[in-house]
Amino acid sequence: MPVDVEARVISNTRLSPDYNVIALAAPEIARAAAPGQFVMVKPAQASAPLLRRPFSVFEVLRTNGRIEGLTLLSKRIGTTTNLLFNAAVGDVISCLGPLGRPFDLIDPPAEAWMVAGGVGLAPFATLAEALQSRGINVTLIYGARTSRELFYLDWFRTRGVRVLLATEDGSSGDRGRVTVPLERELQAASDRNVMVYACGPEPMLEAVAHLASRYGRPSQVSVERVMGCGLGGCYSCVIPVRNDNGGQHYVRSCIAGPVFSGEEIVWD
Amino acid sequence: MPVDVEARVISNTRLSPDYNVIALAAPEIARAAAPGQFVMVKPAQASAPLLRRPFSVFEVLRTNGRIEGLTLLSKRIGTTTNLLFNAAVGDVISCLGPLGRPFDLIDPPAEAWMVAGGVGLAPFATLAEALQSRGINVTLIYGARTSRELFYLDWFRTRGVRVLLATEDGSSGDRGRVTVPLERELQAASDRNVMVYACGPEPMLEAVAHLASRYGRPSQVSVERVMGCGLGGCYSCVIPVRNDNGGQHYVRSCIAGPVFSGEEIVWD
Amino acid sequence: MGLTDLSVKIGSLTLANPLIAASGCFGYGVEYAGVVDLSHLGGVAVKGLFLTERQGHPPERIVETPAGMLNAIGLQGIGVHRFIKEKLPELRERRATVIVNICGSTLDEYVELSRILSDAEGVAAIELNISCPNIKEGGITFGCSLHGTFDVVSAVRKVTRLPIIPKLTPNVTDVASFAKASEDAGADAVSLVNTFLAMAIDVETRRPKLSNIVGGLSGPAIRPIAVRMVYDCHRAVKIPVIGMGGIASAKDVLEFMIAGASAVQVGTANFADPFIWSKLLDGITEYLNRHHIPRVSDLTGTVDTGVHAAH
Amino acid sequence: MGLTDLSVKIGSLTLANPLIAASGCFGYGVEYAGVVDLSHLGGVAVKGLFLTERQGHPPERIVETPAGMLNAIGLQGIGVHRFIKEKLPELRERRATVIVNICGSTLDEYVELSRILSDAEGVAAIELNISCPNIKEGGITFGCSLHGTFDVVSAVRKVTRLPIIPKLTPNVTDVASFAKASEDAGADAVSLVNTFLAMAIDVETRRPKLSNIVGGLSGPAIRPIAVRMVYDCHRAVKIPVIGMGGIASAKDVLEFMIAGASAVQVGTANFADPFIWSKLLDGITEYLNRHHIPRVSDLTGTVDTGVHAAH
Ligand SMILES: Cc1cc2nc3c(=O)[nH]c(=O)nc-3n(C[C@H](O)[C@H](O)[C@H](O)COP(=O)(O)OP(=O)(O)OC[C@H]3O[C@@H](n4cnc5c(N)ncnc54)[C@H](O)[C@@H]3O)c2cc1C
Ligand SMILES: Cc1cc2nc3c(=O)[nH]c(=O)nc-3n(C[C@H](O)[C@H](O)[C@H](O)COP(=O)(O)OP(=O)(O)OC[C@H]3O[C@@H](n4cnc5c(N)ncnc54)[C@H](O)[C@@H]3O)c2cc1C
Ligand SMILES: Cc1cc2nc3c(=O)[nH]c(=O)nc-3n(C[C@H](O)[C@H](O)[C@H](O)COP(=O)(O)O)c2cc1C
Ligand SMILES: Cc1cc2nc3c(=O)[nH]c(=O)nc-3n(C[C@H](O)[C@H](O)[C@H](O)COP(=O)(O)O)c2cc1C
Ligand code: FES
Ligand code: FES
Repeated sequence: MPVDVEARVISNTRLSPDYNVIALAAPEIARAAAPGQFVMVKPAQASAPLLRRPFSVFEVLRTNGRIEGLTLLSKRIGTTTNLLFNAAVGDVISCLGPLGRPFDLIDPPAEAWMVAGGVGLAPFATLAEALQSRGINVTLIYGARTSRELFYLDWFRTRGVRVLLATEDGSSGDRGRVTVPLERELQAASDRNVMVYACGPEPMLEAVAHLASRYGRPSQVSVERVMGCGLGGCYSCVIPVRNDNGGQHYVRSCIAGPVFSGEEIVWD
Repeated sequence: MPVDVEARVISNTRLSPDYNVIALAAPEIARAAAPGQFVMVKPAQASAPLLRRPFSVFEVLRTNGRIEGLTLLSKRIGTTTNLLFNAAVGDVISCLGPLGRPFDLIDPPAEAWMVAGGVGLAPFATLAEALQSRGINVTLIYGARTSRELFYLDWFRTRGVRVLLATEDGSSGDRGRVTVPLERELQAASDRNVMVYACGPEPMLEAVAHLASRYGRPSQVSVERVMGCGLGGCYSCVIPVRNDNGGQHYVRSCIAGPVFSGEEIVWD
Repeated sequence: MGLTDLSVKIGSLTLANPLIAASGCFGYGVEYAGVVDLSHLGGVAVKGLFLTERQGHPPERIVETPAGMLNAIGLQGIGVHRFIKEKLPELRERRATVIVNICGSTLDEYVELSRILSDAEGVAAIELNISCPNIKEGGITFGCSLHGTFDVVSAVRKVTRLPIIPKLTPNVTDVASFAKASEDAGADAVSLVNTFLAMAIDVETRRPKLSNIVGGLSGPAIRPIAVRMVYDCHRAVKIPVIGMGGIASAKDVLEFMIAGASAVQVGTANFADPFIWSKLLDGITEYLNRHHIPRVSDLTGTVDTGVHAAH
Repeated sequence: MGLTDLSVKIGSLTLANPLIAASGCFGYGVEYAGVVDLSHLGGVAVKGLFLTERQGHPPERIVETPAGMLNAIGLQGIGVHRFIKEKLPELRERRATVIVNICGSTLDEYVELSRILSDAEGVAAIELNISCPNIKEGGITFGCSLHGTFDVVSAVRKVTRLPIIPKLTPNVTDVASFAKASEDAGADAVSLVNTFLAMAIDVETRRPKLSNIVGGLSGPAIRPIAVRMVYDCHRAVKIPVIGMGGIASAKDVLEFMIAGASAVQVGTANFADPFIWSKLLDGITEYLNRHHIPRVSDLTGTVDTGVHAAH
């Protein structure tokens, strides 16, 4: 059951000229959210934009074990993300959630590789925690344009997540896309039981899903479609998936997803 | 020549749950403004409202004689006035001005009576200063619903302005409208040369204009019409004035006014 | 408070209150069962249905515009048969007042759809979508022709006793004449407005922002036009007018009713706030109490143009 | 930067750039001489003129709506004779490219106005306002009838060599057919859109917010509809299309041109920002440079719908 919370901004940390992490007092949502789920947000005071925008739950905030809220990792690209970037402590953000189908969690001895492109890092903080609490070995394969756009590395490392990096300019880790370290790992780990989780731009997801299936590994990808409602009401967020009969049809990624099996999706 | 200034909020003082005085760093406008002129404002960040709103220049801000900006006295009634009420120091307010026809200043030995209803006080701070610098005796006749909505009394008194009050609930000055003290003064001052200046709700302006002309006194009233542009472009702000031939026609109060002779206007 | 009567009548149908979820903006209703008690709504107009399943248009299907949005969903849907089998039972169970929005490529399809729905249990009314601007075959040819409108309504009238509500397009010169044609053909009510045919272009790529090139504009942006059209239609016909277009607050509901609507639909605003319904009901009730108006239906068409007409 | 060619052609008329101040939103032009160098504008469309003076409607004449505004000014104006005597000399002196927007109650009035203006010095073009939604006699009867449009344009064509630009109303089913009728009758260009007939009601008093009951909707709210109409008209006619409706940024200007406009007009946005013109020009120039487009006129109608049509 999603709820709508008029959440106060607890803190807003700028990570770069475009990225910020905003903490919101929405404990009801934080408590109920499973890794991979999202919230639909709208700055309460602003009359524009008209529609909410989807954001993954990044972290669940705890003080002395009590859940206080959640954070969003946001990259500035337009109206809402600019408002989030500039939000002040105390501002109110309407926050509807949790929404969508979360990641399927695996069981040991399988291990988890989380492949993140850019702001696609967002769902993996909570996923890492959930997997680790089941005793899963977790690797983060994380790419960005440059090392200055790689965030929260220590967060993952101190929690024992193995971190592999790729940057397009070679300033950290492999030069190139995230598929470079991913393929190397897939080649090296042919004997291990691996679930590939991915979140990032769609071309990346497609490449990751193809690589995974080429190496016989299952994958779960979290897609980002333009969403009008997040609840299955508008049919804006559709993505083509395979039919049983070999054809394809559109499903609403807000309720059938945002997480899909990589094999399910019909890539362009 | 009006200019458009992206003015930073220097301070914002709440006078009551509905009234505030906001100081804006628009020295270009403050320098050029004559008493009775107005500015068209729009909070820069907000996408709504679409149109600017007119506000009288309330005070001219000086530090060591240097003009630093201006203030607006605002009463909350809708979108823009709410944004002004809640504006934070450092916010940007687009401020276009100075606009409109100012009050005609009189010469001694005439004296000036400024009649203000509610937020209609706004143009009279600068008018009082301008008149006093010409050696004019100034009286403020000021009415509101209750004494809690009478502001800046000390400001006027310390400058030697005689202040007469009226409140609807009788909590300060005369019980009733501002016309009560005004009429008493008009009766008492039959031998003196007086210009009546007025600003406030239109029924008040009408009553004041009628009283003044009944007692043979000239009046100048500042009217408040809904304004779309403030520059004569839209023809929204019209008010009927008398023709030479006894008829009437609409004039644009943003450029022919907002100050008119009380005799000119055709009251409803 | 409890004494306020929020019920309204649409022909033989009584709605618990004037608030209907607009077609295409509320899925098949069941999607919202987790956030709204469907029986608390005046009605639920489900997503437009054809006889058979439809894929709809490829993404992008929506784009936000100033105080509005464009959509070109292309009526993706499961078809009337699956609807009756898969969705209607749950809607019935949740005691929703179900208004089925139907679309056809031909007059016969509207007739066939209406016949099928008349035999289904739990359908309260049929809304004839002759106004979808996004697909050529979505009845817009009927909706833009007075004869077409008259013909499709008359033909459906012959096969069903369910209330029929033609949904009118605003993309015409004189919408009131379409309301009149609907009334003459036996409609129980008319609903309006559907969306305005519109377009947005990405100037960097010079491509339309919607895959379908054009789409339908909805949301607060269109409200003043929609209110005017409801006002026009209310004066032209005796049957009830169901108003919509940009309703986002109780004040907006009241504005439409005062202009002439007997009930209203809410579309786009539900996307931004799925919990809007109780807020709207509270606002309406507060207004009625404050103005000592016992029945919300007393508001319909009470706009006071008298003093102004004198000018 | 200096190599960018911003000029556009409207029939025989060359404008310095595609930006025209929209009629009714810029007074008679002279009001803005203090804030804008009028010779820097592509053109100035002056407030709609009748043969004689007009009072217009009583206040309230405007009301703001979501991302838009309604107006019912009622064409208050000084009449063509006073305009020529009192305003045109100053416009001439300031080297404004003057487009005179004219309104008549009868076909003969349009003809008479055009004849008078043809003899006046300093008029660059005539815009035929056959689309004002706010007054019964404002030519809207011509603007909503294909015959009416054809007749008034043909009649004016006979008496003037000035470029004639019928201004079309969006309140019709198929605006492109009106563009075609205008072209067939000899128009040099068409301009669109005028405002959408709309209404707002104060729910507390239940009175219309405008004294005239209904008014015309303008501003960003209508932009997507206007862009679509410009797109439709551009494909229907060979004469230039002048686009407008909610333009408030350089991006919006470009969107209209890419959709099919040869020039644009800016109305409502000028109220909010009278200094908008140089910002628009800067933005257009920046875009053209970034995309290596030498002439702004190269943009007209270049919307790329190809890939999408493939679906
Ligand atoms: C399930 C889900 C989870 C997401 N999680 C996050 C997250 O954790 N952090 C984050 O920063 N972003 C996330 N996104 C993307 C985020 O929703 C968009 O960045 C946001 O909608 C942009 O809104 P805006 O108002 O800032 O931009 P707008 O002003 O709406 O748009 C700016 C431009 O970006 C395009 N655009 C709009 N939406 C998207 C989109 N979904 N993807 C790509 N381009 C788009 C528009 O077409 C437009 O051209 C997620 C998206 C989905 C669907
Ligand atoms: C020349 C001039 C000088 C002014 N000086 C001041 C001033 O110094 N301080 C101040 O507080 N106000 C002043 N006003 C009034 C001020 O412009 C309005 O209060 C303001 O436009 C309201 O804007 P809003 O967005 O807050 O309200 P909106 O949301 O626009 O409107 C709220 C309601 O108020 C009504 N309304 C809108 N404009 C006016 C108006 N001008 N008068 C009465 N009702 C209106 C609307 O119809 C609406 O119902 C002045 C007006 C004029 C014309
Ligand atoms: C995404 C979307 C899908 C729609 N689908 C339909 C539909 O299937 N059938 C229909 O009659 N109207 C459809 N409409 C139109 C709405 O029912 C409504 O008429 C319109 O959106 C105006 O109301 P609003 O401004 O409250 O949204 C749709 C609107 C939107 C925004
Ligand atoms: C206050 C106002 C007055 C107008 N007066 C006229 C007019 O006299 N003649 C005319 O053809 N159009 C008139 N219009 C319509 C505009 O010229 C323009 O077509 C319309 O406003 C859409 O453009 P915009 O959204 O940029 O304002 C008027 C519009 C407004 C807002
Ligand atoms: S976002 Fe509305 S259906 Fe998915
Ligand atoms: S406010 Fe526009 S003409 Fe006066």
